[in-house]
Amino acid sequence: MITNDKTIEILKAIADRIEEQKDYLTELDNEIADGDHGVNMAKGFNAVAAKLPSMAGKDIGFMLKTTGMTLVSTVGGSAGPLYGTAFMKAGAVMKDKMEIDGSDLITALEAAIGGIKMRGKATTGEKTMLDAICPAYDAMKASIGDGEDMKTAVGKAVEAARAGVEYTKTIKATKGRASYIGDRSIGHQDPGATSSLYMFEVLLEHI
Amino acid sequence: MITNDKTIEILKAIADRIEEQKDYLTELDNEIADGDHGVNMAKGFNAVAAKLPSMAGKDIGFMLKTTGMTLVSTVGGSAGPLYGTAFMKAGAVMKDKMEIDGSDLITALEAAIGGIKMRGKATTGEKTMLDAICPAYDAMKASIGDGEDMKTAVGKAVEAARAGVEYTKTIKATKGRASYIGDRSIGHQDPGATSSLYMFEVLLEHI
Amino acid sequence: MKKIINAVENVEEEMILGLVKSAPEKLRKLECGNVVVRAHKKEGKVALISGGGSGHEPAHGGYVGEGMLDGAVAGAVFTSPTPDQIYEAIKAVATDKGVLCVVKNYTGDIMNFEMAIDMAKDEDIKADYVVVNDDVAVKDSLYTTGRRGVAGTILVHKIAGALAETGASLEEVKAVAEKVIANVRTMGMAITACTMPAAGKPGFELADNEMEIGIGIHGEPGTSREDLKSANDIANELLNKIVDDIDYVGKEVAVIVNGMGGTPLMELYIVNNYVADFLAEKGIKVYDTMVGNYMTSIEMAGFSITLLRLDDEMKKLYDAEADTPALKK
Amino acid sequence: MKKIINAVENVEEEMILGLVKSAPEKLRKLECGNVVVRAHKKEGKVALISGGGSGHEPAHGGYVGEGMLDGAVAGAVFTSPTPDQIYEAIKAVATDKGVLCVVKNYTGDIMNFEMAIDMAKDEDIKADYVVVNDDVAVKDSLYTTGRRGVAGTILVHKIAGALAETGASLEEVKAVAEKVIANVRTMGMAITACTMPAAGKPGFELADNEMEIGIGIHGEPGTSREDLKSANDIANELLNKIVDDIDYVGKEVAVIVNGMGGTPLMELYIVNNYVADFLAEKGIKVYDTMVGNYMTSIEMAGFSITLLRLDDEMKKLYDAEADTPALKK
Ligand SMILES: Nc1ncnc2c1ncn2[C@@H]1O[C@H](COP(=O)(O)OP(=O)(O)O)[C@@H](O)[C@H]1O
Ligand SMILES: Nc1ncnc2c1ncn2[C@@H]1O[C@H](COP(=O)(O)OP(=O)(O)O)[C@@H](O)[C@H]1O
Ligand SMILES: [Mg+2]
Ligand SMILES: [Mg+2]
Ligand SMILES: [Mg+2]
Ligand SMILES: [Mg+2]
Repeated sequence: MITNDKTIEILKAIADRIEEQKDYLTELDNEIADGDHGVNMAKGFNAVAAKLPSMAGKDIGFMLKTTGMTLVSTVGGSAGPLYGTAFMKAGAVMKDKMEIDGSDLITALEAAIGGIKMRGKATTGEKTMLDAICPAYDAMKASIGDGEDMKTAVGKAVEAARAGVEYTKTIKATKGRASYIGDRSIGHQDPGATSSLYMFEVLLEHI
Repeated sequence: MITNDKTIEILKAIADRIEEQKDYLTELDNEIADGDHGVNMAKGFNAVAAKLPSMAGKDIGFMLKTTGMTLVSTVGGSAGPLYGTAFMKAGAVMKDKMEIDGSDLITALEAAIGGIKMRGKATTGEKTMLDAICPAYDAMKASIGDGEDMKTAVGKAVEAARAGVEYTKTIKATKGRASYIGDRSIGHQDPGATSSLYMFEVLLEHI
Repeated sequence: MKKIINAVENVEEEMILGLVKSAPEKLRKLECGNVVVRAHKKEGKVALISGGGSGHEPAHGGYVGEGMLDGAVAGAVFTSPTPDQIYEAIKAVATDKGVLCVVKNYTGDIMNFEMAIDMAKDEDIKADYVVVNDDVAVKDSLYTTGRRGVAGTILVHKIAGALAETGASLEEVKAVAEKVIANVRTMGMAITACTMPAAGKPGFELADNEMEIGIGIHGEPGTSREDLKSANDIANELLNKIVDDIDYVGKEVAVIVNGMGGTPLMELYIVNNYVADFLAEKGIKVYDTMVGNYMTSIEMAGFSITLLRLDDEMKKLYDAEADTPALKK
Repeated sequence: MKKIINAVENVEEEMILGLVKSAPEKLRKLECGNVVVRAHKKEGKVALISGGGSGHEPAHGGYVGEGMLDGAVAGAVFTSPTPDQIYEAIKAVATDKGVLCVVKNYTGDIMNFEMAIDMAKDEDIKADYVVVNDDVAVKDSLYTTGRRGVAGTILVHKIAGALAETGASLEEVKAVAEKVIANVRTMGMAITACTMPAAGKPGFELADNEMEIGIGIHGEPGTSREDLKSANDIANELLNKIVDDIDYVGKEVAVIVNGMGGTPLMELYIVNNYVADFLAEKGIKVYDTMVGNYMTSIEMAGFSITLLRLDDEMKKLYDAEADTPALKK
C-alpha cells in the first residue's frame, strides 16, 4: 500500500532525482535535440516540491492532479504537457483515495499512458518516454496478475523501463524534436524515456 | 645615377618585397589597428607592377607620378593617399628627368615628405611612416652634403630608417588608427614605417 | 559560455522588458509572464497570436504591432511556453471576432497551444490555430511529426496579420494563413552551434571545415553534416531542395534570406546575390526580398532561405502597412 | 576562418550586388566599382553620400534610399575607398544643389574623401563634407586624431537625409548634419573579435572572461581590456562615459543599441532593458529607440550605445519618412 503521506515522500524523491540528473538529461537531449529536457523537468519538479507541504493530508488523486497541473504550467516544451497530462489523468482515476495498492497503481498508470498517447499521438517504438513507460506498465500488470506483491511488481517495472531505455538507443526517433535528425538519432538514448525510468526507480526505492 | 630603366627595376623590386612581406605587414597592423596594411599595399604595388611595362622609355617623373596615381586609386585606407601623394609629389619635381643623381633623390624625397605631411597632418614622433622616412631623408642629405656617393648615402638612409622603425616601438601612436588604442600601442612596431623601410632597402639593393 | 546577460534565469524576462521598453507607446508586457501585446488593444479584428520558445529574436515579440501580431508568448529559451501563459495571451487580446494562434510545427508547441485553446474555449473565447511547417529539410510523411515551422512563419504573421487588420472573419484569416503555409518553403544551414544560456555550452561541435545542413531553429543539429562549401554552392543546395518541393516556375515569390543570429549581414548579402541569380535563371520572379535576422537561433552563424509563392491576394496583403519593431512596411 | 563566402577577393562586390538585388527597383550599383546609388536619381536636392570600408553592413549601402542617402561607397573590408571610387559616386549623384559627404573621422577616410572632393570641385561640382566623431571612448584632444565616427553616423544620415529631401541648400544640410554630430555620442564594447576575410584570422584574442571596452568599428582592440561583467554593469559603464561627455539631463534623446554583427538580438534587448531604466533614472527622456545591427564590424559580438540629444528640428527630421533596406520610417 502507498499512503498519501508516502505519495508526498515519493514525489519529493522524484524531484530530488530529477534535479540530481538535470545535467545528464540535458546532455542526452542535447545530443539529439534541443538540450532542455533536464532544465525544464527540474524547473517543473522543483515547483511540485514547493507545493508538497500544502498537499499534506489531501487524497492521492488530488496530489497527482496538482502535480500534473504544476508540471503543465511550469515545464513547457513537450515534457510539460505530456507528463502534466499523465499525472492529471492518473489523479482523476485516483480521486479521493487515501492509499493505493498494486491494482490501483495499474489503473493510474493506464490512465497516465492514455493521457500521453492522447496528447502526443505517439506509440511505442518511436523513441519516446512511452518506450520506458509502456513496457513498465506491461511488466507490472503481469506481475500483479500473477499475484506478486507490489514491490516485486514495481521491481519488474523498473527492469522493463530500463530495458526500454536501452531499446531507445537502437531506434530512430519518429516523434518529438529528435525525429528531425532522422537516422542520426540512432545510437542515442531518449531523454524522456530516461526521466520516466527515474520515476519508476524512485517509486521502487520508496515502497 | 639612377636611370629610367633602373627606376622600373626598382619599382618592380619594391612590389616584390611588399608582396613578400604582405602577411608580416598585416600582422603588424593587426596588433595595433585594423590589419589591412599588407593586403592593401600589396594590392597597390601589384597594380603598379602591372603598369610598369607600359612605362618603358618614359621619364622618371612620369613613372613616379603614375605610381602615385595608381597607389591612390588602388590602395585605399591611409596608406593609399599618403604613399600616393608622396610618389605623385616626387614625380612632379622629377618631371622630364631620364636619370637622377643623389641631389635629385633628396629633392624627390623632400617633395614626398611634404606631400605626406600635407595630407596626413602628422609630424615625426607620432608613430607613422614619417618616423622612418624623415630620419632617412636627413641621413641621406647629410651624407650627400658631405660629398659621399649615392650608394653610401642611401646606405645611411636605410640605417636611419631602420632605427626609426625601432623607435616606433617605443612610442605611443597619436596619428592614424593606432592612436585609438592609446598607450596600448607602445611596444608595437608601426606597419607604415616598416613598409617605408622596405622601399629604402630595395633602393639600396639596386644602386 | 560568453554572453552579454545578467543572470541565466532572467534572460527571457529582461529581453521581453527590453523589447517593450524600446517601443513603450506601442507594446506592453503582461504582468503575469513573458507575453507581449499591443499597448492599445484593437477591437473589431481577429486577434493574431504567435509564440514559442525564446531564442528566436526578433521573433515573436518583435512582430507585435499594427498589421501583424496582437500578442506573442515567449517560453524559456527553445522551450514551448506553457498553456497558462498562452491562455493569458489569448485572454488579453481576444475580441468578439476571435483569436488565431500561429503555431510552428513542434510537438511541444502544438500540445501547449492546444491545451491553451481548450482553456480559452471553455471560457467561450473563439480561438483556433494554424500550424506552420515550411522546413523542407525534414520529410513530411505519415511516419514523422512532419516538417518543422521556421522562418516562413514571419510571412504568415505578415499576411494573415494584414488581413486580420481589415476586420476579416476568423475563418477568412485562418484560410489565408493556411494559404501562406501551403505556399511557403524554407531550408537552413549553420556553420556554428549556439549556446542555450541554461545549458552553458554549444549544442554541438563543428570542425573548421564542417557545416550542418537542414537545421531547425532550436540549436539542434541538422539533417546532415557536410564539408563547408562556398556560399553559392550552399545556397544552390538549399534552393534546389526548396524548388523541388513545390513548383515555383513562372510564379512570383517573396524571398527571405534569414540570418540565424550570429551571421554578418555581409554574408547574407553574398548569399542573396546567388539567390537572385538562381531564381532569375529558373524563371522565378522575385516580388520582394527581405535580408536580415528575422527568425534566429540565438547567436548561431548560418542562414535559411525562404520562398513564398504569391498570388494577387497574398501580394496585396504582403504590401500592406505594418508597424512593428522588427518589420515595417 | 569560417565564413559563408565564395572567394576572399569577391566579398565586397558580391555583397554590394546582393544588396542591390534585394531591392532592384530602388537601388543600383555603378559599373565602375562598389558604389550603390538610388535607382532613380532625384534632382533638386542636395545629394548625400556616405562610405568607408566594407564590413559595417548594413552601413552604408543599406541606407541608400528615399529620406536618407543618395549614394554609398564601399571600400575593401575596413579600408577607406579610394578617391576615384568616391569621385564616381559624387559624379553619379551630384545635382545643382550640390553634394554633401558624411565622413567618419578616420585618417584614411578623411584623406580619400578630401581628394575626391577636390577632384569634384575641379569639375565644378559643388561638394562639401562633414566629419562624424561620436565615439567617446577616444579622448578628443589636439594631440590625437580625435574621436572616431561610429554608429552615430546613422543618425546623421537619417536627419541630414530628411532635410536634404526637402530641397534645402547645401549649407543648410551641412549645418543640420553638424548639429547632429555635436549632439551625438556613442561607446562600444566587444566580447569577440572579428575576422577580416583577407586576414583569415581574428584581429585579437580574448579569453573567456575578457572583453574589450572602447572598441571602434574596424575590428581593432578597444581602449582597455577588462574582465567580462554583467550586461547591466557593462551598459552602465558605457552610459556613464556618454552622459559625462555632454549634458543630456532633461533632454529628449534618440537611442541606438547597436549590435556589432554577431550579437544576438536577445542580448541587445537585455542591454536596452538597462539603458531605458538608466535614462529614466537620470531624467533623460527617450524619444525613440532603435535596437539592432545598424553599424557592424562583420561578425564581432558586442554592442554600442548611442545617444542623440534632440531638439524640435532634429525630432521632426528624425521622424520623417525613410525607405531604405536597413531603415524604414
Ligand atoms: N509525441 C510524443 N509522445 C510521447 N513522448 C514524446 C513525444 N514527443 C516527445 N516526447 C518525449 O519528450 C522528450 C523531450 O522532452 P523535452 O526536451 O522536454 O521537450 P522538447 O522536445 O519540446 O524540447 C523526448 O525525449 C521524448 O521522450
Ligand atoms: N596622418 C598620418 N601621417 C602619416 N602616416 C600615417 C598617418 N596615419 C597613418 N599613417 C601610416 O599609415 C599606416 C597605416 O596604413 P593602413 O593600414 O594602410 O591604413 P589604415 O590605418 O587606414 O588601415 C600607419 O602604420 C602609419 O605609418
Ligand atoms: Mg528538449
Ligand atoms: Mg590599417
Ligand atoms: Mg525544447
Ligand atoms: Mg584600414
